[in-house]
Amino acid sequence: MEGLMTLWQSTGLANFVLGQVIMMTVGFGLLYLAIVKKFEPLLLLPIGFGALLTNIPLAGFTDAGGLLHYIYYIGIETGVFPLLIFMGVGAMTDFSALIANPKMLLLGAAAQFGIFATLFGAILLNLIPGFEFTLADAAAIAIIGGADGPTAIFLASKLAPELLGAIAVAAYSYMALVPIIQPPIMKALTNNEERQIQMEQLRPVSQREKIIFPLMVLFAAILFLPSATPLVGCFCLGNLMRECGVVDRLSKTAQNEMINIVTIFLGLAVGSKLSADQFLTVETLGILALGAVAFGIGTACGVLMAKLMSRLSGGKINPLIGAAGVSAVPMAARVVNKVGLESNPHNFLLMHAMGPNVAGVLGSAVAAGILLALV
Amino acid sequence: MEGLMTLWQSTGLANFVLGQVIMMTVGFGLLYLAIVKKFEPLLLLPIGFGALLTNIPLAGFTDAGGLLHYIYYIGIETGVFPLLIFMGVGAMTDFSALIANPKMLLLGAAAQFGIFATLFGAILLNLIPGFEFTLADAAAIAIIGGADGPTAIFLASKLAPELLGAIAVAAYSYMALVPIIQPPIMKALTNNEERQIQMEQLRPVSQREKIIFPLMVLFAAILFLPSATPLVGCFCLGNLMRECGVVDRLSKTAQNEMINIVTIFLGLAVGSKLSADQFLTVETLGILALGAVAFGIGTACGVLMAKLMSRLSGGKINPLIGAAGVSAVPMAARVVNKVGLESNPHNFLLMHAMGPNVAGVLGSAVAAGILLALV
Amino acid sequence: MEGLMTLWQSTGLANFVLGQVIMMTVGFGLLYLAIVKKFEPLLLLPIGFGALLTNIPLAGFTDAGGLLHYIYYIGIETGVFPLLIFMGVGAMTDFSALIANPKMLLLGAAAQFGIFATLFGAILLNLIPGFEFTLADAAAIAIIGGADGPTAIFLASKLAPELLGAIAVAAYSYMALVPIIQPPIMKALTNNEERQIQMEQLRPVSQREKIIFPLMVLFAAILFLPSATPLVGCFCLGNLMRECGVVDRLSKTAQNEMINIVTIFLGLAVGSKLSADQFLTVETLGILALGAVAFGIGTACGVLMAKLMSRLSGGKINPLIGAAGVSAVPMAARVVNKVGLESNPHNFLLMHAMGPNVAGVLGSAVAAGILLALV
Amino acid sequence: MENLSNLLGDAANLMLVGMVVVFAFLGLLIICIELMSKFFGGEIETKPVQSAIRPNSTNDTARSAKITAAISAAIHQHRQK
Amino acid sequence: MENLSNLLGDAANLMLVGMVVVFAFLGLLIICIELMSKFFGGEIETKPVQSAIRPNSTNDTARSAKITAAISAAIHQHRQK
Amino acid sequence: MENLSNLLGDAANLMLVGMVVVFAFLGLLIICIELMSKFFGGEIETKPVQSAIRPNSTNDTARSAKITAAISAAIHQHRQK
Ligand code: NA
Ligand code: NA
Ligand code: NA
Repeated sequence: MEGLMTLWQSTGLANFVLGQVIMMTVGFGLLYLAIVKKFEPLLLLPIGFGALLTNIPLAGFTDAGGLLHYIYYIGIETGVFPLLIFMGVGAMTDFSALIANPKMLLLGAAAQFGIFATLFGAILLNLIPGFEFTLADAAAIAIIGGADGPTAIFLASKLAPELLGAIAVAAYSYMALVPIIQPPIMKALTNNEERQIQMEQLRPVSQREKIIFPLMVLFAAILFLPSATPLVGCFCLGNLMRECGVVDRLSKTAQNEMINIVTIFLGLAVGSKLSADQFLTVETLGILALGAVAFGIGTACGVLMAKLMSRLSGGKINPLIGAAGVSAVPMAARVVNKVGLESNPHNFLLMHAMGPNVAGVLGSAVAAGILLALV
Repeated sequence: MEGLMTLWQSTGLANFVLGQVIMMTVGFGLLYLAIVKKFEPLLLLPIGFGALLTNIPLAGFTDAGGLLHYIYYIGIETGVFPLLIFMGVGAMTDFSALIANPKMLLLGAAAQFGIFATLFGAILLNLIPGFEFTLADAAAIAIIGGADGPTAIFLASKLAPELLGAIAVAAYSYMALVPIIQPPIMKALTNNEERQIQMEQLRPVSQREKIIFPLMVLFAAILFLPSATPLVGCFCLGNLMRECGVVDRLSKTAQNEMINIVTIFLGLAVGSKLSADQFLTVETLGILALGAVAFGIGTACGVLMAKLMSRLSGGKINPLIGAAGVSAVPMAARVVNKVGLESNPHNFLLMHAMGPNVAGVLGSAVAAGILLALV
Repeated sequence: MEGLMTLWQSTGLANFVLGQVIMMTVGFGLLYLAIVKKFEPLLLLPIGFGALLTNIPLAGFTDAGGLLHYIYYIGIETGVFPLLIFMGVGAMTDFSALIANPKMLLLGAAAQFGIFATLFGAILLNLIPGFEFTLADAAAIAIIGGADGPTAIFLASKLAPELLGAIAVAAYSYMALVPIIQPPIMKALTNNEERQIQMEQLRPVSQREKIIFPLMVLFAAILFLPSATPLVGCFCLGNLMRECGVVDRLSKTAQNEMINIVTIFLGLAVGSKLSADQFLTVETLGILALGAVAFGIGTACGVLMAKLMSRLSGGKINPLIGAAGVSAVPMAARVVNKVGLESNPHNFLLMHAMGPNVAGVLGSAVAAGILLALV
Repeated sequence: MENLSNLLGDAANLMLVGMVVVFAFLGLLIICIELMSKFFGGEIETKPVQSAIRPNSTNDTARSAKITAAISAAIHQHRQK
Repeated sequence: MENLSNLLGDAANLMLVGMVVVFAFLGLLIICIELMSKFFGGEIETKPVQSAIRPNSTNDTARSAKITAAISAAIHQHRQK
Repeated sequence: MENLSNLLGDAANLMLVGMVVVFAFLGLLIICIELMSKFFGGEIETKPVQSAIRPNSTNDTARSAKITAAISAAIHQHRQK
């Protein structure tokens, strides 16, 4: 009988705390979004599952010796997992569209205003009682505006590890919500005529250009922004492996098995930061609000910059593609394509939006480097 | 010449100890079973090879800085490897047969009596001079009756790491011997008429049921048995990835490359516990004997429970399928099918035996959770 | 403005040191060799990229907490990565040619004179002011003559970690240069008549022989040279997995995804030792010179041994195949085939050269064991 | 011996509690599954339950399907020549 | 409040410096790419720019090519019978 | 110089011992392989020794075999129409 008593005292039922129940609901919510709504399932599913596991009373997943503790400690605290993901993403990314039309980099630059405006906004939130974001916190929150998961996790793990869970969840959630967030902004800032602009077909790009490109980007980062080289370096290594044509077996492994394994662990580790005491704070609400603002401002700035370029080029650029500058690869580019088709059913913008889209990845890695260097 | 002398003193020949010779023979024996007899080769081959390596004089594989030392320390002492294997097994397991006929869970429950009876038996062995099993030792030994490798290794690494080698070897050996151990027991406890019972075809199962099932199992474990959640959680994560349909690339990696890599290392690490001083003890003999008893009792209880259910259901259940409740997936289900075909060449029980078979996996994970909570 | 100043002080431009510029040039050189010249690209590409990353000012890739620091610390300092590579190489190697004609092992033995002569040469270099190689340094340098990357990295990481970068670069570079280094030596030591010798077709080899072979090699190492068992053991495990036919899924993973992942990290970690302070020394020049000598002597000894065996066998052996004894699998065997075809367009030596080629791998693992035991 | 009888008591207790909990837990799951099937079992797959362990079969079937498709196409083209 | 206005100043400064550097960096890249294209853009691929993300497509196309080749061979043999 | 001559002695010693052991070890393996072939060489594979390094070839041949089988089947069916 005392066995049964001990057993009862070791059940979850007897030990649940309200916060854990709420966080489990959040975890289930993330699983629902991933499975039913198909929102970024590759990451939200492991994150949601990690949130369930980490909030189980007595199970000790995040205590010393627990599975999630080890995974977090080895992969996130060191920064290794987001860097490996970035390597895999580099191996999956084709920069042809950007090399064929390098001016698209300006759209990737403009959209980063979402990051820096959010940083300012996060500090402003301190006016509201209950918020006490440091500059490092604000910088980590702002990177949500970069719309790039690994970059956000990498930066948050360096600058504000206690906010990592909320930041990662916000980043991936809004990336999944891009088809809902972006179109109204895009339509508000453009007229129908502009949205109908057809763009010239992109020129073909030689293999030599594709090989030199990642080395050039790395070299620029080395010269001017060494603090961005962990992110940029891993990304360029992956891209170089992809394009050089002599290490295909490494490239394939990096963009398949390696990134898959790391994705499972990264998701679980991020989920392990969704514990009640770290997540159920007023800061999380602030972060979620700021994240939405960041995406909105980034999209708007991208579109406005594209509008400006469209004017200056005499109407050769469709301003919609500026929205893809926030990155959120490849979702944002698909949204651009869809909105474009609504105005002109023969206007396929997907390829033209890939340029600003991948430029946005570089742009937010650069912005992360600046924040790491100055904060 | 002194070089030659130093070299001689650094040969294995000059340093062999009898125990190491015996353990190498054991290692070769395991390789023989794996390669020639095809007994659980995926694990017995690396375990056997690990046993060879760990017993090489002077090579220092298990000393600080040695390969097997690192592998054991990183993967087993932390419990990470068996949990990852369990995730992969979850991604490989189809629960349709069990969802279509959930009463089969009772067979998976009954067969766990093999575990608890063995625990009692292990304590009884202390009556024989030379045996001094603690309750923790006995619990770790008893889990052999769960007929599930990762569960046995996980529990043994927590409760009795110095017995891990013998326990893992016994578990995998008897799992391979299921086609020899089970049929006599099955035949002794059933008559020919019972063995000929044909079962109704199972109803189809919807994808929604398959997706909800792992979450439901996890939720039950969270509420009632948090100590089982490391095992159950990883298993359910794998199964959810398999069934949800939105993360196929993660699921495929978990059930192929990830589990393969971990299997190699897990096997080597288990083999590294087959050192002479830890394995060549009277305890090992006791563990091997108890393991056989555990498998026998588990099989018998499963069959008896199935007989009872057969009676109560008016002869709709073939009692043979109870034997699959020990788990040993998928070997035990195949044995059931084979014994069934011997009595009635048109009676295919494989699908019906898969229900209790996968129920047995859950049953032993639950039993492991109870042992972790109470011992 | 102070922000801009801080930023300037955190650029690479403001912090470059001459040595870093030179080492970046070396890194670019390695990338050029890998991509354009296709010299051992699977390793020279990650090594070259690692060399770039490690020499970025302020980026801290090799400082505590940096990516390359972790990779080196986990994979090279422990010796784990070269051993895993060796396991994968074992799983890729077919010993049929050697089993069919075991005398080829003598060629693999003779070519190891390149190692021991270089060791002597490295000590002799101490006569030149500026060189102060210890016996351990000399042994680590000498292993370049083994023409086997993982063996060289494993030994260097144990005996002379500060020379690891130069040794690995020399080993892989000369392995890539085998088609340039070997032919003149092969032609100088043989006459046209000898080069035209056609060899009998090799007998078929049974699967049983192929399974027993790796165990036999391991057993010989256990008895006579335990210090070689880390290398030999991993190699034989890989080969046993390949040949035994019951663990194909493990074997495939070992020779594909596992070796690919480890190759990326191993290359980066080796590259991380190409820092200016460790690489830009007179020792590196000595190591590069000694490496070339080692390859030359190894090739010559292999050919001379083959000449002797050709005489003794009454002209049944083409002395060219001795050159493959240095290992550098499969490059050296291809070079033998090419030089043979130049003399006799119908003389295909590839299969006959595979015997000494894989014998050379065993030979250098044995030599490494001797050096580990005696130095 | 004192100690041993203690241990035996503990073991007997564990056996009892363990089997009760195992049956309770899996019995609860039976109820849950049946409830779930009532609510979510509607939308049904066309093919009946098959192999419970399928390590790589998805790959193979997908590949076979592709091969078959490719062959059909090739043969069509061939017939129309 | 003192502290907050400091923070706001820092944030404004970061915003300014950050956007300047982002534009400068990516602007520099534009120049570099155009220079590169001038020097290395000659040797051109036949097919135009396609999908920017292609996780596994290489595998598939290679496999299809093999399948097609195998089929063509089989049909040739078959016709010559 | 004292030290150097010591080192040279050590190196010479290592060279001698090393080459002796390498030859002894690999020579022993020759004997072992020949003994093994005598006892276990009976049951012989049909195809002769081929490539010594085959990273992925098994996959490919297996796949080709499947493709060939699929094609043969398809063509058979096609002929019987
Ligand atoms: Na971005
Ligand atoms: Na079981
Ligand atoms: Na060699």
